[in-house]
Amino acid sequence: MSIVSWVVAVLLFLGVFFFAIGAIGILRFPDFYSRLHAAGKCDALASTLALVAIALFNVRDFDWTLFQSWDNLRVSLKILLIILFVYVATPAATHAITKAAFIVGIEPWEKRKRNR
Amino acid sequence: MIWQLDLFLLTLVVVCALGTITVRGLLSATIIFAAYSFLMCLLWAEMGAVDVAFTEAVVGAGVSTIFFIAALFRSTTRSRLVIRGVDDPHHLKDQGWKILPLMLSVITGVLLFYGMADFPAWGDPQSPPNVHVSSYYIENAVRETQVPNLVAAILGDYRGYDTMFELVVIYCAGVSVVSILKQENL
Amino acid sequence: MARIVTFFIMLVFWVLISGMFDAFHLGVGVICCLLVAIFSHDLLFYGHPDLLWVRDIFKVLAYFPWLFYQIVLSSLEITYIVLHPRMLEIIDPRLVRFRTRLRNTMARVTLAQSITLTPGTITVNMSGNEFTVYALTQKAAEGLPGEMETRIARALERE
Amino acid sequence: MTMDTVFLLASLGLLVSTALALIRVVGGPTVLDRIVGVNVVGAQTTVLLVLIGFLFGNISMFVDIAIAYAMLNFILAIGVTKFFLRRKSARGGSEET
Repeated sequence: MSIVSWVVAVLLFLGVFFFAIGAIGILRFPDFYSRLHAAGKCDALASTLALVAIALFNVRDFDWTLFQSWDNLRVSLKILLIILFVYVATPAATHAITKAAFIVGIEPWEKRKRNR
Repeated sequence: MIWQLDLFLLTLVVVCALGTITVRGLLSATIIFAAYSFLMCLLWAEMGAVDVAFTEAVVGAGVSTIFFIAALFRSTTRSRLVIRGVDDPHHLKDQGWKILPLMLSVITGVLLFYGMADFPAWGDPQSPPNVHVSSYYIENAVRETQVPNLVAAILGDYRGYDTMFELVVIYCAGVSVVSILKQENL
Repeated sequence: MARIVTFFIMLVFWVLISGMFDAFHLGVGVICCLLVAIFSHDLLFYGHPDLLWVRDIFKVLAYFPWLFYQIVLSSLEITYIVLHPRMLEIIDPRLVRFRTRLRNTMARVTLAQSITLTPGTITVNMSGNEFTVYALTQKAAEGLPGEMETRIARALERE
Repeated sequence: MTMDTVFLLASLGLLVSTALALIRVVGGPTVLDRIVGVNVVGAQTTVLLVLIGFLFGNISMFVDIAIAYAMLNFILAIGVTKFFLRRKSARGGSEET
């Protein structure tokens, strides 16, 4: 395997790892608000890593004389567009859900010592 | 088709479906149904039916979920109960087996399986659709319709009238749903 | 001016998405982009009728690498917390309120998004210049608004 | 080990985390928990679609679905929460909105 392949594989598995962390996080955290931490952040980073890996792999042997290569570059730019969208959308969605929970009145979990 | 992904996805879809029908609370069921649609779309994409996957993603996961939720919030005054995931207590009395519906669905299922015996085998190259219809479409669709996508060519050109009136029906349904949901103080 | 720039951005977007380069598809693209540019150029350059935003783009681009660094940090922190066997002893969630000195709407929204993306904090509410932030640990709560506000002020505020 | 194996392993790993997130979707105590779970499932599925596109060797087609998918994931969360907010304002909520 060439060096690009190694980089792609490492980035991809890092992305999968962070996705797994996010999933475990929303299972383990004690209350709703802290689950959002795991969901929002790990997902944004993991999507970035995995999609960058795929975009990189798509243009691995770029040759500017071939039309096919330019088409691959276009597809890679589309993948990067997904990343951009994820970065705008994920915090907004997280914020919207948090606000809804706040208004509905779900109580945040707190440490026992603070409940006097 | 990649059988490892196939098996795994099917398991997840079945889990989602069971969750949808067993969970208490309509809003929860709607949300789980959205997850079901997402996974179903993935399954179709994984089997190569990209068009169906696209439709499922847009209609199943997007529009229908929003409509379900809109209908729920317009039609109940016990939103707090719904939000907490608790349903109306009167519904709980009706739990338990219903003999008549059970027998009806079992009989229908048996009849359907009986009818399936007459089908040609899966992917049989000698079956009538594969011999006559498909090959005609595959050979002539691009030349006759100028549409690069075969499924879109069949739906939009060869079955144009069918699709058109189907769209009229869907449009009427959409208009009526919107007009019902627009009424305040329902 | 904003209309023309919107038109070209939309056209680049169209070519990127469609990938068809014959006359018909490009023509349809040009018509669509023209319509969008005429009717809704004010959505893309919200509150920037002039061309001053060209200068700002580079400042905003300079802000992104720092933001990505913060996101990596926050994910690592979450990873540590999630995988810690006695997780409940580490976390100490609390609500924090503070006032920002950013006046620009765009800058405030960017601050809210960035807070959500960075270590241990989520923006719950933003009304006027008052932010309500939910922090996962005490350390994260004390670090607000901190360096981020300064950097956003440098990138997006115009005095 | 070819790149196809790498992609297959990565998608299987992604599916495992999807299964973990589904536990929260099916068993979550409140509706909002389920929405968070669906969001996570959606983000994972977006990446998974692109990966499957590579396994099929026809990525340009699958990227389009992935874009639509990412947008739908966002619209779903916004749409669901919007009804919570509107419900509150319809009852004349006194809290800041």
